[in-house]
Amino acid sequence: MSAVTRKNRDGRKRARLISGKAGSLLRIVFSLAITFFGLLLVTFLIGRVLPIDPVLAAVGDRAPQDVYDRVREEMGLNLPLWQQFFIYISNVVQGDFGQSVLTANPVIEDIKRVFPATLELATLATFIGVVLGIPAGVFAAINKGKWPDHVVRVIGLAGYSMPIFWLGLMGLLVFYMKLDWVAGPGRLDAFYIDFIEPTTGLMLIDTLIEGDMDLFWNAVSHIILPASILAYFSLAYIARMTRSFMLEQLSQEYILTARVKGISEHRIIWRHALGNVMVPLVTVIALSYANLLEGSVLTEIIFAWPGLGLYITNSLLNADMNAVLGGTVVVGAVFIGVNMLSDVLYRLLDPRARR
Amino acid sequence: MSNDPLLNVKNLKVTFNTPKGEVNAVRGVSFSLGRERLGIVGESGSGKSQTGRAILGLTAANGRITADELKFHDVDLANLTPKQWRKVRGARISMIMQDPKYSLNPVMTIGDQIIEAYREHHKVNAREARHRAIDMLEAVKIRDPERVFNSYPHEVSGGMGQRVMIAMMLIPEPELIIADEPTSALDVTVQLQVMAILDDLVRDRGMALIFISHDLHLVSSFCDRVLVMYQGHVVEELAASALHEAKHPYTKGLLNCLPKMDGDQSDLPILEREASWAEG
Amino acid sequence: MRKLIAGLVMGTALATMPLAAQAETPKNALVMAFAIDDIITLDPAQIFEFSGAEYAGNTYDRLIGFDNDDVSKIHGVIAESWDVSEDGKTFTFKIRDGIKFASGNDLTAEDAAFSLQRVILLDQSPAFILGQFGFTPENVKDKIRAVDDSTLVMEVDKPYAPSFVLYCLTAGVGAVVDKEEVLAHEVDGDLGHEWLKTNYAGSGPFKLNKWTAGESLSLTANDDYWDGAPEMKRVIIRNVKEAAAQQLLLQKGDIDIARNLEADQLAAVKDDTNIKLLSKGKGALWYLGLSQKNEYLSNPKVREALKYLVDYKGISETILAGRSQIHQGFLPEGFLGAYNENPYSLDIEKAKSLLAEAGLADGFSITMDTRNTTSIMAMAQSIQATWAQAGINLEIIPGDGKQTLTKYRARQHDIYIGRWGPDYQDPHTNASTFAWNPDNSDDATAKPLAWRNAWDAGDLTAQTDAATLERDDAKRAAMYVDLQKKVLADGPFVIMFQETEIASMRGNVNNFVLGPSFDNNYYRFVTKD
Amino acid sequence: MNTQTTISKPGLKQWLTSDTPRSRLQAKCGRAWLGWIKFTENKLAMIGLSIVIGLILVTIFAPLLAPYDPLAADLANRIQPPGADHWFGTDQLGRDILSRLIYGAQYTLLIVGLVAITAAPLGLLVGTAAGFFGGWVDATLMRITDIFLAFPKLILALAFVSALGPGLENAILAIAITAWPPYARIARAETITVRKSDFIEAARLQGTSNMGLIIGHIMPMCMSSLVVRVTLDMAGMILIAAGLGFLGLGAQPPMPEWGAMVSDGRQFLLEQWWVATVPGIAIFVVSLGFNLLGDGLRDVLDPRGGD
Repeated sequence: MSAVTRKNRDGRKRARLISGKAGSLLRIVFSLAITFFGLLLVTFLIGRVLPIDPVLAAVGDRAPQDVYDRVREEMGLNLPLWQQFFIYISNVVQGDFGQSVLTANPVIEDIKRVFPATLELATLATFIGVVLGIPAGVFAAINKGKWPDHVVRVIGLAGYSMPIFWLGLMGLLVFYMKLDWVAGPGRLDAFYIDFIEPTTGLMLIDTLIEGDMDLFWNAVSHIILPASILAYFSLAYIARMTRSFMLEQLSQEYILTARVKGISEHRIIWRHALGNVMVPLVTVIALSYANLLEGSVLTEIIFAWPGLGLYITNSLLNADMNAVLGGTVVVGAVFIGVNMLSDVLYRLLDPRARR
Repeated sequence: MSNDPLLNVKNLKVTFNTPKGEVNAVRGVSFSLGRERLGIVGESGSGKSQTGRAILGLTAANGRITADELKFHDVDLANLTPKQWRKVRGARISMIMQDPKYSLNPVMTIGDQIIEAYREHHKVNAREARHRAIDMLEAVKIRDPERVFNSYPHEVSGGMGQRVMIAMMLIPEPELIIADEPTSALDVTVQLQVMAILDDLVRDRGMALIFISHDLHLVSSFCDRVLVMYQGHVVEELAASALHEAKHPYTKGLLNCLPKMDGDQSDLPILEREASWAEG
Repeated sequence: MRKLIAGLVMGTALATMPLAAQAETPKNALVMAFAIDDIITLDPAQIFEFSGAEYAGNTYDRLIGFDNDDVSKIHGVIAESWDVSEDGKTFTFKIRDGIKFASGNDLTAEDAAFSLQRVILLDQSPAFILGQFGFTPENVKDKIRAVDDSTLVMEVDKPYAPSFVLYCLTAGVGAVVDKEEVLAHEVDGDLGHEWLKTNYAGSGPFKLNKWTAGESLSLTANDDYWDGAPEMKRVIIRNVKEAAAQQLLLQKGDIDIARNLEADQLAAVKDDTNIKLLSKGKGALWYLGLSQKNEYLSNPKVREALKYLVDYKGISETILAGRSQIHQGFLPEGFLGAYNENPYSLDIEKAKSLLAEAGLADGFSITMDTRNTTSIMAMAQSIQATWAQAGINLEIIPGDGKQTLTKYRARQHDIYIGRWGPDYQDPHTNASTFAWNPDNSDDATAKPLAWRNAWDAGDLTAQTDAATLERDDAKRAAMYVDLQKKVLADGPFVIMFQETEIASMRGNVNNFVLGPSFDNNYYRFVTKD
Repeated sequence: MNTQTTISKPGLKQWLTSDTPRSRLQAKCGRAWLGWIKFTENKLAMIGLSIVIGLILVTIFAPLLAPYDPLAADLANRIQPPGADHWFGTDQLGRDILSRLIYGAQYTLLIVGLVAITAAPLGLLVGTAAGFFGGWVDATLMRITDIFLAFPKLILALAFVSALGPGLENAILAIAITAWPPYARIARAETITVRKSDFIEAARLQGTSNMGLIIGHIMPMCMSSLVVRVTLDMAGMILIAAGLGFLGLGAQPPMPEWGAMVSDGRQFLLEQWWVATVPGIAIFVVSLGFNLLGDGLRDVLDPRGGD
């Protein structure tokens, strides 16, 4: 079996693992249900073995014992584990993810608020990563072994090796503090915070809907640094994968065929080779996008970015398990959703995968 | 056999740098080619394919080509810029590759790939190009050219794929076609059909052909002249009609390798090799 | 290709450049960075967190208050005046006229009575502050009642020291809510609790504009405030956890006040001429809790030795630089009866001889549960280093706040390094946790700090109770001094520092007020140049 | 290389590069030799290798290299700038940063080492079993793998660290728990491609048990891509450990773990930048080293590339 077909097969298999064998819808739904059930069960169990008392988040350290006991009972924590889980699952099936102790809001409401923040950041970061990463990877591949290759490689590997929290702080120090190019932590200047009513929750879009260009540019100036820093990591990954896929494609016979036809090198690389590179690359981009969508906790902490990662982490450290479980469902859904999307794109890009 | 020399090759050498050291794939091959059909025969590793690729300047990056002379008409193939090469490749010299499974771009439709080959060298509009491509698919005896035109390579059989390959390589009407094992990836039953199609087209359009193969008999039945290569050298050159006159023991060995249906040999002969043959 | 990349890089850079233009915050708005993610509710009957208390302090009025600079001076707020009956069991408050809630409703004694009753009826975490005077859900409607629109009567069960009762009413649970508004949002008899968790029904100088948990809190001025409208029309508090990030925002002028700078950021902004610092001693104490379940720590000699083994001066001057003062009594300075002598200092030889007397000349190994924040971790490591000099091998077990706390509350620690803030301004709040432990068994119903450290406080429990009934302030103070000395000598606590809160602000911000507790940090007087 | 010349002057290279090896050993050595040659040609990979070797040497000789006791606090001399006494300055407790860095190397090595030897075999076992047996075994194991894969890594690690209690060992375990699913995927994919091979059939016909087949024949086939992947992941493991340290849930103080050191230093990054920057750079250099090494190894062992 040739390398190329083997890789494609692997990629497809990967996509299929999530979406279930191309078969009955029922089967897909069933396997999704199992995955979600597993996710919830594992999260639930983690929550219950955490040596953190969930009641503390609700009543604080200094509540008298009787208040503590009553709240504990209200939270259902005195029931046997299986019963707690059963109650939780049956609520979830009815679309009720419960209330967060920390925010006093329904978990669904919280997620509607924090997920768009992460979505916006992840999407912009992935966009930058793709726009810069693919050309960089191609550029490296066609100059294999020469200095541009080394430069791209080292820059890429550096991206893999950089502690992100450190890079984030340095970024703030240089671009915000010293150079004054971008705005600081947060999604908007603090003063603007309640000028905007969330419609989509995506600040860049909401500000445009309001038609307030000052606010829009303010949002841009806030998102650009964290997005660029996250983009660096996805850029590193995408460039590196592009390079290696590209090298592999460039050694394929059809490239030779194209050369024999007298086609320009430009077209060979960008049309022929890249057309094939995109097939496995879609999975790579999807994976990196999914990772970002899960919320980059450290970046969110440093940039005071109220996203999903921060929300789950915070809830976890307070044993606010409804919030953690809800967040985990979102993460799982995102993971599965992005994989399905990449499966669809895969089929669009690779005629061999179409039926 | 026409005598005006289309291609002149003198002392062609192809050397590769590998972790094991230098490997000499082609070690001084010389021949000249008119508007004829030349066969190059040898085992794998004999340098026959590298000879073909060297003519198109498509030796891999770690390889080096040297030659006393490497001329196509009056074009010095040894010293072409990438831009000049693109005027030669496809338009004047083309090559048919071994396995359509790998040599066709899997994510482009067959039609697009053929049109691309044509339009690279002919300034025509899209409709005209499409028209030509369909004609060409018909010319390689594809029954439903419209469907094949819109198909992807994986959707057609190996034999069909190779016909597509032929159509694609012949459509810009090159003067010289190099066919590198064009049928060895195909089922035996379709091998001859494909060869016949290629042969007809080459004949009709007055193209020259270099047919590279390991199969001496096949080569001899489609070619005028045969070069036998062994370890980068041409060990013997003979007219296709005079195979039986082969003198070199290697050539004889190749001939005997094929079991004859009417033969009375009880054992298959083993191909003999001697180090001295490689000295050239 | 190269052009393309260069173009994109340039494009990105150019696109961001003009964004830099940075306006100062508006003159009539106060923008603050503050770690407010501890807020879990906005209902004053439930609020028991630092930032929540600050919110309530600025948005709700209480019956009475005290002077930030001299807490012994209690003054009326909503109550114009009050009387205490002869037997000390009936408090009568005269409610000020003409106060309106943000809703426009008039504030009457009925609202005040309802608010106090509500605290007892909802029985949330801080309810005990009132509950300790004998109020129960069953009797509270009789014991606290409005006689008429301007008279509130409150009957307590014992002749407590009046200062004790009054100080408790200055706490957050004393906030007066708009009865009509709250009951309009009542669901299933919850007295509007679910609604008030995220909404507002008060009469304070500021009203709630919007609270986004974990993100921001914004307030708008109450222009009709009876005691003068605030100059700041908006107050925006952005939740920023990282001290370094707060420093950046402050130095850039994106915010007016940074609330959580730590020692090193403070040292850095000190030299910035655009920034000034405001500090105020708070009630919170830093201490080590020594579990008496541990065989070494239950030895009084060891406890004493450990009190000699903290580099009080070094930690205070470097790690906590400016944010604390050395304080070893369990009542913070400023409280009635606070004992401000600090008998212990780092003395390794003394500690060694005490350990030798305890038969532990070779030292021992022990663990300490430690919150993983910068200052606590640094303190713990300093302690680790000094203890090592006396042969004690201290293993630090880091954990997140709730995690270490869970272990501490379950009495599973050896040593816990913690911070304790008083719940209200009366000395009983700390005495009842450091020196009071009626039942030292594992399943006790009252679980003060003494219980958490499995310390049988003996006679001190009774003395603490007695102090609440002493109606002479001077005598009462003396009783607390005595209690503190006893805890200091024998107790399972190495009390080290009293916290100082520092607000770092831009030079043009004036009259920001820090009080002894977060309830008394006021925004209403702020002006900007 | 001088050992080789002394062993057999004339023939070692020929022996290694022979086209017709006479024994399995010779063939293996020959392949290894070619790989090594290819590897040494890759300058970046050699840099990576030197960094990793450097890390190992620093770990071994830490007591000789470190100028100070890495744990000795000296509050009077806290956050000193780099200078003659303290090349990289001192931290918030006045400890010598260089010495802490040198002693910290062993924790970094320990983290990557232990994660690699826990996560890789676990992934290998799950993946080969799933791929080999197929059917419901495959479905079950892969579903479990998916579930773990669908968790955000750092959060999963965080949850496990919280559940297990803090400390280096638990951090390592938590990272291992998050690290194995991709290995299972790789091993499964490899297993599926080889399980129908003739040589597996041949071994089966000779009566080799399933367990024997998996351990003796299939696992070795998965090794090279797994080794490459693990090496490349080591950088990520260092970063996750550092992330846990940054969140205060990694190594226990006063252990000079680099991530915790960055976290300690981040409070004064703006003025006393070296406190966080020096260990930050150390993390960066070492993970870069592992990345370069892994990249080079992949070129040699797994020329197909890919992720």
